[in-house]
Amino acid sequence: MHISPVLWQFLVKWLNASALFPREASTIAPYADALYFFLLLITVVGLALVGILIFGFSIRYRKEKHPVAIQVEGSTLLEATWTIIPLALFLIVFVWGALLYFRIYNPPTNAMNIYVIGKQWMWKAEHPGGQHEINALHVPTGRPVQLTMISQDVFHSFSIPDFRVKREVIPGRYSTVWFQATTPGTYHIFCTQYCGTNHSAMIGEVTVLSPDDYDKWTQESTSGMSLAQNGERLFASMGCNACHSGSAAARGPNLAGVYGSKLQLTNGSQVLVNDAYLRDAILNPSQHITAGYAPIMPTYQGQISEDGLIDLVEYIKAMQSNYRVQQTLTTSTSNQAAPTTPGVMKP
Amino acid sequence: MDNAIVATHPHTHETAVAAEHEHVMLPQHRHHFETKEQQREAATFGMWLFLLTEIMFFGGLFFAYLLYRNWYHDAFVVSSNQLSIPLGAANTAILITSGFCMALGVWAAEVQKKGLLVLFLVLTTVFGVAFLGVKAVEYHEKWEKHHIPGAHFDVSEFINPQAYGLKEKPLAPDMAQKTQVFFFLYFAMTGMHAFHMILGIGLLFWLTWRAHRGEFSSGYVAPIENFGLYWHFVDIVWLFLFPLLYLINRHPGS
Amino acid sequence: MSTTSTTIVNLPDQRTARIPKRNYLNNEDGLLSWLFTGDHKRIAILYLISITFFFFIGGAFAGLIRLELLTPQADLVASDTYNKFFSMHGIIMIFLFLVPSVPATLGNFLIPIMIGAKDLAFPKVNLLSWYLYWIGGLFTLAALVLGGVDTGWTFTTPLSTHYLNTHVVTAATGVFIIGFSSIFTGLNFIVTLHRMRAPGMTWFRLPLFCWSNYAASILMVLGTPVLAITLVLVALERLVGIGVFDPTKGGDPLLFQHLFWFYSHPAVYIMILPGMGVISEVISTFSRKRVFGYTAVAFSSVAIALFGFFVWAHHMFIMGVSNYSALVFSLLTMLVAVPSAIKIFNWAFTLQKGSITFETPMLYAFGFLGLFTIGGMTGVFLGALGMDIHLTETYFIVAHFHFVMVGGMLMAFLAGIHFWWPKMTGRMYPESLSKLAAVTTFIGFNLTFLPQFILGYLGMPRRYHAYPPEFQVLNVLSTAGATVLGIGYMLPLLYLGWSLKYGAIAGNNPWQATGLEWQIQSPPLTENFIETPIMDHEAYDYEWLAHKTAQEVTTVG
Amino acid sequence: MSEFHDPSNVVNPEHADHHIISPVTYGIVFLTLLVFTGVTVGAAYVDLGILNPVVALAIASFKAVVVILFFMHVKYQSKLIKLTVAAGFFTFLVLITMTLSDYISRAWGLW
Repeated sequence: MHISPVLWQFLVKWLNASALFPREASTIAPYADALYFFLLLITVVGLALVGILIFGFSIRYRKEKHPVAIQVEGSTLLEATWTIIPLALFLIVFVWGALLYFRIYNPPTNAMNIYVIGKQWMWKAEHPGGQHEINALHVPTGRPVQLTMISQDVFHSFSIPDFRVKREVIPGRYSTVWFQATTPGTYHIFCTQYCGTNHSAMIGEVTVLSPDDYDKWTQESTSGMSLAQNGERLFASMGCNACHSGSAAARGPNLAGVYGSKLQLTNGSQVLVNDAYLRDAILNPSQHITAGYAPIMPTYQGQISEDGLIDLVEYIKAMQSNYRVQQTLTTSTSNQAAPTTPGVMKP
Repeated sequence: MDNAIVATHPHTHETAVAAEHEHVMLPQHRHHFETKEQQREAATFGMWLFLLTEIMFFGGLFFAYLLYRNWYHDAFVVSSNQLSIPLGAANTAILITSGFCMALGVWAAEVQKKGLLVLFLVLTTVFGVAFLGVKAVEYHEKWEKHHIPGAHFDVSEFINPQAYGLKEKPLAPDMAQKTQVFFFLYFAMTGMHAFHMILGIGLLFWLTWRAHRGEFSSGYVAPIENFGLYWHFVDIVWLFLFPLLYLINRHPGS
Repeated sequence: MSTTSTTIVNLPDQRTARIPKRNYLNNEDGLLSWLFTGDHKRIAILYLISITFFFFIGGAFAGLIRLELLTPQADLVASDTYNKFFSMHGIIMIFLFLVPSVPATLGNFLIPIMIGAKDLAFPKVNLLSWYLYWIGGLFTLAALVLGGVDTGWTFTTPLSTHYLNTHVVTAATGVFIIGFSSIFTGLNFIVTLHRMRAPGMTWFRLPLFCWSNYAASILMVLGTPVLAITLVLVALERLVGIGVFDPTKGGDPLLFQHLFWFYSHPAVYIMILPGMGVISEVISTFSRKRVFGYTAVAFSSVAIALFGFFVWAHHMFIMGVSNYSALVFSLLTMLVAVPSAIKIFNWAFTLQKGSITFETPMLYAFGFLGLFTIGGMTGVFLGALGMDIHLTETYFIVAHFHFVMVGGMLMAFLAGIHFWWPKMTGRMYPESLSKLAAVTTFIGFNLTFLPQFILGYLGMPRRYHAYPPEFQVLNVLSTAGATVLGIGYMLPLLYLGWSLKYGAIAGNNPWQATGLEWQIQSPPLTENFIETPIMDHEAYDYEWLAHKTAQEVTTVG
Repeated sequence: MSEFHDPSNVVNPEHADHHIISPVTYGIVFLTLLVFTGVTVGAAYVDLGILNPVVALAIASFKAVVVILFFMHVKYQSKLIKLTVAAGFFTFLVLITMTLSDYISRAWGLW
């Protein structure tokens, strides 16, 4: 028997790639799949029920068998049945889905943080230790990883199907997602929100490494400057240290140890200082004036790139004392470059 | 509704059917209504449904205003102070007067007084045009002050009010940029409103002409009534725009 | 299956049937008499021709999309071109085909007749809405001819406002104008149903087709203007550079999403509800039985319309709406799924104790039941918060809404066209060929879109020009299915066109249905009824029909 | 009822007789509107804190209701029209409240 080579190729491909489900490569994946199978079960049962009713009635009451229709008005009992049972099922699905949602979108507090910037049409990942990746992401197994993501231009969406996680990457605001990879290997990263011409080229690979391999990778691929160090340079070159020097007479509030604290603002509200707050306070300072300070800070909207903002946020995050800020101030007044020696590192 | 209407209602089955057969021979528009009353109510109801779409149309803008006013309250306060309350209040009065004339016009049509109807329609038009005139003056002032959003928009007045002889507190530069959001919404909302006014005035010319020809002098008043609904709706939009844009942002704490 | 022919041949009026001398088609002659007509039936025909035209344009784009996706590489067209394909496919299919499909054609034709009126309340507004449809359609075509638009049908900001260099404003103007066409259609239906009902035609004697169109009309009137203002803002942002949706100027891009989906989610119900009305009519007629639970089906339409306004943010679960409102919107989404389930079971139980035959419309209706069940249930997948994270923006969602829109709505539309074709034209189409088309469509549809569910769960994102090679097999299946589906859609075009001239004369009531529209001549008179009918029986009263037929047989035959 | 031919929907609760409002009523409404315009302008100059917008919007709503009831004849219209008007404002409120529910509860928000 002769099978055309094209068809043969196709059949081979079919057999090799007949996966019906993506791999389960994160701790969340089994939870997502469980709900998926439950929903699939309801669908199949529902479809079977409707099918049996339709075909059963069609055979039993077809015209040859049942030439005269018997008029029936309806039945409150039946109506109630097919109102309440689907409603109950849907409510179960709702609760289950909500639990899963909070599991996926609430990162554990000990998660390691990686920044992701989406832009037309690439993903930039920035590790706090100064590893920069484009359309790639290296993560270790067994550790929760939180991604703090922002877009430089339009809406993007960061999706790793094998981890069952996805989150919109929005311009002007951090969004987060987290996962804990379980199996070493490489997995697809997709941009799933349509973002212009090369939307389908905005893909990448996440490489999951064992903790040892990951440490090796970290050391090999660092750029030599951590994000916080970049931030320190930027902090000095933008002149932030002039006001945020930490001294008692400074015009801006002390930033050492501010991350994670609660701030009292002039408008009377209290805020938790997190990444989003720091970013917004740099861009829209007047809406975030710490109590006791004057609204004199200029806006840096349009002057710092998202990478720069991430560096600054990382720097402020890690800042424990103002010693180096004041050092920088004195050195920069004596017209020297900012120090490049590794200093403040994220714990 | 009280059932007494049934007794007083002039249209009986017989007259309706008689009128009906006449129409089958001579198919003319609106042949499909059986009675005038049915046609009048259908027209009113249709007009109201159209006004519902208008509510939702402006609804989107009102929501945007509500959101950004709360986000950028300080900017909204100072930019709102740039608007002239006397002009706004005068315009409100003008528009209410125009609406009053329109209501009287509807009455004149209903009691079939052709001369009065034409007079009130003309008055409605005059006050409508006056409203647009005042609006044009206000827009012109915004143009001169560089308060029209876009490339020429200038925030220096809000950053450094003393230099312009204003008593406002200066805005931080980032907040001053947000005044553009206010002015954009100001122009979008009043512009959309003015656009409806212009459409309405165009319709008024047409209706005045028809009224002058005596088309509404024999009990057929649906166009006048329905246009009245439209005109009053446009008034109502302004009744909300005036306080939102001119009045409620006068005090920083509000 | 062989009984079907007997239905048509054995009826009293079939053998003696002639095309009536005077009817709405030949009442006046000449193109102008069509273009300036106030007759709802003629406007319905104008709409039918127009939406068919746009359906095949949109379908051609679908074909091109599937052709490109045959191979994993981006090799047929450039990425920009591909993006324009799916954008035009979406804009044309949604705004120019699905939204007006059943209401503007079948609804326009049938609602006045079903309620015993001579026309819609505002015939001129009705004609105006057809012209608006075409003006909007021409703007869309202009955007297409001038070089296309690649925003996707969702016009997402800031992509559409600041990052694309295509004819966004032209296309948005088109959609804006079509929106008003749809508003006027809805407005006309609501007024007509309230004000023009014949004596005795109470609300609960209305055919369910009227109920579902009424519900859809409410959505059209209240939802569409929000889309209109949103598009105005998008156009202003593009043209003048204001920043309501621009984060760099202090705007919020999510506000666009809120306003857009406030219309575009109810729009989904605008599309599907009239189709559900068709299914009620068809299933009742071919099982010769009153629709099971008439009031439940009627009220479920209204419930869908009402709840439809409260669920829009489920399109935004992963876009950063707050967790709390995500919860609320997810819960409400689960509630809106219930009325659809009620309808499905009521239709299934309508068959019980009926006397069922399997004419073409019934086959399409069965197709609808199966496909809509799948489409509806997969909607629950997407409404469940945690599941939505993985499934949204993938081919799963593409498959889901094609099951609802194409599997549901288009099947219902074709069921309706085949059901009322004899009434609209006075002629029958070839029975076996039309059944073949129904089966072909069903098979082709499943082959096209079932693999897409799997693709979606595997993670293939939507709107992808190129994709990883491991997805190819399923994509090839899908493209193969699309070919079959395309043939399934071409067939009716051919044989329905053929039937206009050569089809058997249908007679007044070929299906022995109970609706008022079947009691008048086919094609109807311009004024529909010589005398205003008086409704003295319930909807779907087959005993009344049998009695009436018996009377006619004794007097005439 | 079903046999009674009722082309004008006279016995229909959706029907209301055509009521002609007298110019005197219009005059009173007109004066009310002018007076309240004055009141709302006056209130704007007084610093009432959070109550400023509340007062202004309450007066605006009152004026709108008066216009709707009298100038637009809704007081004398059928229940159907009244319901229609109410439905419009209801949908508007749905748009506002449901969208605000998101903005108010955003953890990152500026509210």
